[in-house]
Amino acid sequence: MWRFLGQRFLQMVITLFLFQAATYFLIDAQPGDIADLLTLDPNIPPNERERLRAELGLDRPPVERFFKYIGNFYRGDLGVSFQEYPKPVIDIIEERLPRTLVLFLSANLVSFWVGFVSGKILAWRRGGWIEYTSTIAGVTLYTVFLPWFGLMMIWLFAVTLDLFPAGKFLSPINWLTAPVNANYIFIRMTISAFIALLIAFIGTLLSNRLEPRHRLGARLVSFIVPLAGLVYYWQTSEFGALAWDITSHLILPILTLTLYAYAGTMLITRTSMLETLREDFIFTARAKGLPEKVVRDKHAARTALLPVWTGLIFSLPAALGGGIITETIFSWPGIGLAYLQAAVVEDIPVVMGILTIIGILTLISHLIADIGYAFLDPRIRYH
Amino acid sequence: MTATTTPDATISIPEVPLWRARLLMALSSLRSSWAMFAENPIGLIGLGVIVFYGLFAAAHPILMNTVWDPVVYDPVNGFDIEIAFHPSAPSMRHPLGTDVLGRDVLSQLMFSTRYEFALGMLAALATSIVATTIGAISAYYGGVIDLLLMRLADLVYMMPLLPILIVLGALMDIGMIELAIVLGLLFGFGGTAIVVKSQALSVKVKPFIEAARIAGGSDFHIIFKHMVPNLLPISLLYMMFTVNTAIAYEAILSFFGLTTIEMSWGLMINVTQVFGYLLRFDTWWLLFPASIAITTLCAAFYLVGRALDEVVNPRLRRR
Amino acid sequence: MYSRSKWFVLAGLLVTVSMILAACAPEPVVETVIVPGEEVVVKETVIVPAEVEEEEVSAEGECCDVYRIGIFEDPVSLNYWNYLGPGSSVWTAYVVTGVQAALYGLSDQRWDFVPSLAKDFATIEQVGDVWTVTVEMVDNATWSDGEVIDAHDVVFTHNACSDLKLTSNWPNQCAPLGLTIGAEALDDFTVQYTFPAEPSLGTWQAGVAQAPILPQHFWADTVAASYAFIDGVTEPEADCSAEDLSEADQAACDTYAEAYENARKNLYEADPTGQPSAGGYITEKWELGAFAQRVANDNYYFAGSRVVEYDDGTWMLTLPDGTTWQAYGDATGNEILNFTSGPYAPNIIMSIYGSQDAAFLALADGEVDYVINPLGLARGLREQAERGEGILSYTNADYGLFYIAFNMREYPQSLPGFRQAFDIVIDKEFVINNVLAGVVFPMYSTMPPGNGFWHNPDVPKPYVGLSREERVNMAVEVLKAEGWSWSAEPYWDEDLVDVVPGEGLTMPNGELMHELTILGPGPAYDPIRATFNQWISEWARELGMPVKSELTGFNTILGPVFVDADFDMYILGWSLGNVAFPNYYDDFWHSRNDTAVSGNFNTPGLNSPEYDALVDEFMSTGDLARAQELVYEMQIMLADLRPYIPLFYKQVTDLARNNLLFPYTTVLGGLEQAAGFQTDAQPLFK
Amino acid sequence: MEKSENVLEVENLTMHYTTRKGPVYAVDNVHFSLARGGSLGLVGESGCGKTSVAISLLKLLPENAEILGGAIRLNGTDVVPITETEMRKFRWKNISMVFQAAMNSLNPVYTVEDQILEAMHQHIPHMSEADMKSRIEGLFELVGLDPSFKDQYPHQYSGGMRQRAVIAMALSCDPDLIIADEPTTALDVIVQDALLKQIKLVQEKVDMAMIYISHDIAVIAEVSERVGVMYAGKMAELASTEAIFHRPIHPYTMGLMSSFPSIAGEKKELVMLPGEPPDLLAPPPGCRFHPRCPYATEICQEEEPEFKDHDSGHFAACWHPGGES
Repeated sequence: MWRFLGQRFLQMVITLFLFQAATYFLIDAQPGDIADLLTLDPNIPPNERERLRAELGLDRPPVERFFKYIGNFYRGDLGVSFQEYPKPVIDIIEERLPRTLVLFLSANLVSFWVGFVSGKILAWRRGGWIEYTSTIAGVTLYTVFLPWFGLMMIWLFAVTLDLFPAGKFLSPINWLTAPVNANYIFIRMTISAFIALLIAFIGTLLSNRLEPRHRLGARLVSFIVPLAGLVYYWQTSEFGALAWDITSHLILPILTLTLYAYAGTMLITRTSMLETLREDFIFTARAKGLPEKVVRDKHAARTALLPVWTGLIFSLPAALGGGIITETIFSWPGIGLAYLQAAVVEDIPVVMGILTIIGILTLISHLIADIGYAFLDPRIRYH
Repeated sequence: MTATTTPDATISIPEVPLWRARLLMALSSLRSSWAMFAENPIGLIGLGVIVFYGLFAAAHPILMNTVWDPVVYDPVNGFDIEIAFHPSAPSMRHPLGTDVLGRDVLSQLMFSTRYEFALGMLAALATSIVATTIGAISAYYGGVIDLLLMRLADLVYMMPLLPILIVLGALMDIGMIELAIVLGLLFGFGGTAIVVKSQALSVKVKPFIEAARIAGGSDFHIIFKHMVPNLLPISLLYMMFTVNTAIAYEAILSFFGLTTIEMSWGLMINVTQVFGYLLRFDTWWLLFPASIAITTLCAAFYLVGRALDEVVNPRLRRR
Repeated sequence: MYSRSKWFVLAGLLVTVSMILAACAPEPVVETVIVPGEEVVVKETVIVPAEVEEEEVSAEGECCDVYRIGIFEDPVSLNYWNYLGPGSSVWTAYVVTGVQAALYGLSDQRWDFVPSLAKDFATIEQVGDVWTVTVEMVDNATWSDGEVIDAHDVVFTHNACSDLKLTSNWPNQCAPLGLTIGAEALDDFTVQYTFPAEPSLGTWQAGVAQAPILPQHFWADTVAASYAFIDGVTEPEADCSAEDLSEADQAACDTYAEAYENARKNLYEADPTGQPSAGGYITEKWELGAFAQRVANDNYYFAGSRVVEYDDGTWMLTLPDGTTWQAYGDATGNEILNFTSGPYAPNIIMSIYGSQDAAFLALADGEVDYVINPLGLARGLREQAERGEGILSYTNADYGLFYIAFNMREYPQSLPGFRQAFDIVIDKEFVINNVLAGVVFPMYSTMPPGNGFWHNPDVPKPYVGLSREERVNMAVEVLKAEGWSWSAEPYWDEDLVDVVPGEGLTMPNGELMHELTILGPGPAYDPIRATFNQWISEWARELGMPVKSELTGFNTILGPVFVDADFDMYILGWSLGNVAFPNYYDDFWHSRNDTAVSGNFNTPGLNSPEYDALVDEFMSTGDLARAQELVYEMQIMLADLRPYIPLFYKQVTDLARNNLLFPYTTVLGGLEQAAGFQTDAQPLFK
Repeated sequence: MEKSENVLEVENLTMHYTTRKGPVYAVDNVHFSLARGGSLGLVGESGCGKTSVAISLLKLLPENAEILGGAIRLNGTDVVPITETEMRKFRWKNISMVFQAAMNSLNPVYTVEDQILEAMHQHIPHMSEADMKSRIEGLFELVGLDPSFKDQYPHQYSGGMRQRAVIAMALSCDPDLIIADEPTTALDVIVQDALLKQIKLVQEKVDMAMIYISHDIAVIAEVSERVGVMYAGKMAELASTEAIFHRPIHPYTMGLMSSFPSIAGEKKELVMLPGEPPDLLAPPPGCRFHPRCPYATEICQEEEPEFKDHDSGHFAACWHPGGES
């Protein structure tokens, strides 16, 4: 296991290097640079432009800059933003990343769960118009033009029904006297939710060891207890109102992303389930006189989960990229919005930094996919 | 019978030329594939939608040359001077209304359709060519070439597509051709190449490849004459998925104002946004037709792709 | 599944119902009032509120008496050094404005040069071969933390700026036009500047006099740390800008550059938390991506002071203690402005929205009182907001210039007839009124008409009102006179009611005319300029000129135009900045600023000694009246030389809720250009 | 429940598949019974309906299949009309099955023990976990597997081991009847032989009834007391193994016998059956075998022969039994 992890780590470092090289030179090959843009002010003399270019290191040859960049990268320095000079890129990422992660992890978890459950039910009851309409609806959601879909959600839920705020991630009025900043709350929220999830997960795992007749109760308890704990924790916390403020802003973007991502999971699950249902062991399970639900959930869905799991993990970084759209539509100041703004003004260090982060997240999620796969599929063991 | 007539005799046997035999075979396999495809109503719905958009696109030049006055209905430069205020709501004169700059929305929608098709097809073609070549070469040679190409494919597969396109769009002029090529390369080198290669591996061990090799066929000959044709079905399947992704990405890039395409569905929405009509649902004809067109056409290609998947991929075939 | 289909049915129903509701909603009465302003075409749209409901006005803000402003982007930094340095952005400006003090400023609305912390206009004396300017300051102004603002702060800021060679916008504050200007505190409240040349409008009034003053007691340590970087570093003898330097010289130059870079970086990076303010508000909090909070400054020097302006030009300031200062007239005629300085609201929240759409949606919802909108308000948003209840719109002329420029270094763009022919065939009024439905306004002079003091109303507009036939005929005449010829001349066909394009156009040098390109932003970036571009190339083609439009991204235009000076024609726009001192006449058209030569902003490559002479005089004169004459003359000269053909200017429309009372709403460039939009605006709370 | 003498009685069982081209009668009027502890082999060409009989007995029909008529009496209870939920109680408890592709009939993501336990939890809930585990160990030994292998995953087993595990699983709830559908097809000959011996041994030890389905008549001969020969969805002949081998009545059985080399090694002429099995969408009228039957006469084309007893328990459906005309 350790040897495997070591090898994988080395592989990841090499891949990351290649990825950085590819993106760096791809971007470097493009005409124009920030200095032209920044100095588009008649009050700034032309020698200032040259000076700025030198200050930002743009006058060096690309290869030299690249290796300097890589060197700095491994020292934890991603350079400074051109646009927000001299703010370090790493600071920008640090500020933005929690917000994006909260949004996307929750949306992906929810959509994964809902998509998986509905996909397996659809596959179980296949045939007829329900299957066709739901497939077409699923595909339409899957290929929907996301900006439009986001606007429709805003229009329906924020404007017409006025249930949720239309954008932003907090209402300033609630934060005037707040002694802490939003990221502090974000991180606390993430950690507390993570702990609650972990407890629920462990509880579920433990409940599997119980006698079957106690299982359902144990599972319910293992979900309700952490949830109640979470609510109690924030209820009594002095920051409860702030956390609620953020949560209320989270709902709409999460709903949008969930619906969007859900269709993908649903479709994969359905296909995977249909394949699994043809397997002989499903027939065996039925012949054993197991209830349909057990056959579906324990035998079919559990095995069908494998490709879905891979699909989920691989879609995470893509979702991070797709977040650019959602974040723009919902004024959500995360990585995606920062990326779009940086790209438009050619703030190359920020663009590179965020691409690198996406690359790292991709690699990590591939690793998690592999490890998770090993847990899910006993046929695979890493030595 | 003299020796000179012998070759004539062999030739005079009425034999079907090779290309015709191939064509016939292709047709018959097409027919059976079609039968299989037609079993699936989902695929047929998708195909129906695509055909509808095809007719929609084809109708534009006809309308422009017959019913529509080009001055009023030109999708890019048209302007309807008769109407006092633009955007105007749908009417008999403009079935989908006019946009902020006084241009007919229906005309723009129809005009753009052909570009969406062209873009999708071009990107798909590029993907297909790249992926098939890479997959075939990688599978055929194996070893270091395979290793290098597949590592490269992994790397490209890892590239976050939308962010890369956004930064390219911001830094350089991205028109339709550039977009198609970029997408084609990224898809072709990435995921599709990996899939095609695994298919190519199973083709490689087929006896006719060995036969061709023993017969002394060059590598080039074997790859392009024997392997590639057998990879076309799977390639075709992934072309469908490329088409819908290409259209979706074009729309998103245009929506952000990062392309230089003169008229497209995404751009229609972009203009709506630039003029501040995005969140105005009273002028729905500025937002809905283009959005729905993008969504439905993408969905249609995806549906066809899925249906084809069932034809090409025997595991999914119904019993 | 069943529940999902139910959901769709529900959603569909909701969609239908709300569409019907939206269609049937009554539209409020809109009344447009034209306020005759000084040269400024100002339309003020007042919405007669249909019985403003109580809760409508109070909205959410009542709890904390908060003045809520919507902005679109985060400030770059709250550090004022950085703001005038590389971190400048309009958004930063809104959040840090007022943090600095200044000796002089510009009057409200009219942009006259008036004292701020100076007691009066300064005395300028020539002493030997230098000139000194001595300024007496008020002695009772304080920073928000109670420390007195004195001459040492002024000198401290000035010296830091010049000693550390601060970059970007700083040089104009301490070394305008590259002059070395000394500053010295004669006593606690008297500053003396030393100029190597006679102070002009550009160096004194628009330069050092308005330079920011930052608190020495807060920044002293940071600045001292910056000084430490350059301590003992001497300027290398070699000319560092030379191409091939010896290794030793290169090293010296690098060390020198690095020392200053570090010094500046130290200053720009410094944490501004707790920095005292001299303005009405102190920036208290900045929640990244969400909002910035400013709180009222109890020690604001001008709090409660009264500003009065008369239509004879008089500007009058009365401080709370009764002291009055008056200039530019005898206080006769009507009062055109009369307000008392705030701050009124205890808090300002600048709420950051990711997009215009989101911000204006929030305004319509009553989430914010006012949206700062330097990008110009999109039409759809304006229409929508005007229909909303409780929202007022204020329309002002923009201080900007949109134009087509010719590369005068190339043939045939160098030919005056060629450019004149373009001027003739470009029917601005047609494009603007008919195609663009009047979203912008035709422009004839290089000075926007909104800037009343500098705009020359007598710039000739010979082609206004010509028909398309007349334009084509006139252009053909002009070209013929210059020696152009056609194989088939363009002419107006009465039957077709259209122009029959010319063919085979030969240039005066006997060659067939080659293809020319008009670079310009694509419809995605700016549909207005794209539309103009396409019409212009169409009209040029009617004359038989092979001209095509190249609609492209903004970044793609930058290179050929501003770096390589390699283009045929292009269409862009300028935001002109300094209202009081239009030094862009120097930047854009003086021959020494030729992009191809010095990398500066004379993109067309205009090289006219007569024009240069006028600009030089304008830049060096200290006499305002003479400066105005010169600018008038330059406008006429440029209209004739045509390096640019001005196309249009925009109007800025600002939207605010009707519970917000601005000191004045007529201001060039829009409300956010009004100095007092934060401090002097009164949110009326319930 | 009072135990009847026969563990299974099948009467006039008819089952069809609905396809787009029309109904396919995969099991048509099939009739047989099986005594407690007895064993029956079902043999026939592929597609003749053997497996359809098996899945009908378990009522594990695909969506497009339906039992049209007849009765299946398990221990005297007719399971045809009962609901799915009730039927579940019969499965594995009364009737269990070893499948054609036993290689794949174990779920790859659970241990073998888990999969056996699961069935036991379902059907013998009163048994304690520890008892269940020791029972599993006993079963493993019974089928010739090392009990220490029980908490391993299926992919860690060899093909033969997997098949044994499946048999152990089928035995886990002590059923009255086991259906073994081609249990040895995918295995190599030596393993096949060992497994067959084991199955026989197990059957004798635990005293249960067994239906053995195979296209390989040699295999059937080895393990079953009685043999049913199926042709085109119908039972052609049903008799003791000895009778089928030595005195076949139905011409199809006769042909089938001669198409396999005799185990005893007697020299017999190998006769291939001419023609193809009939298309079940449009079966030939009369006797379904007549197009391939060397003895076919007019009546064979017109009227269906009755499935009747020709010689004390030797059933056959033929107009010309034993080739007589």
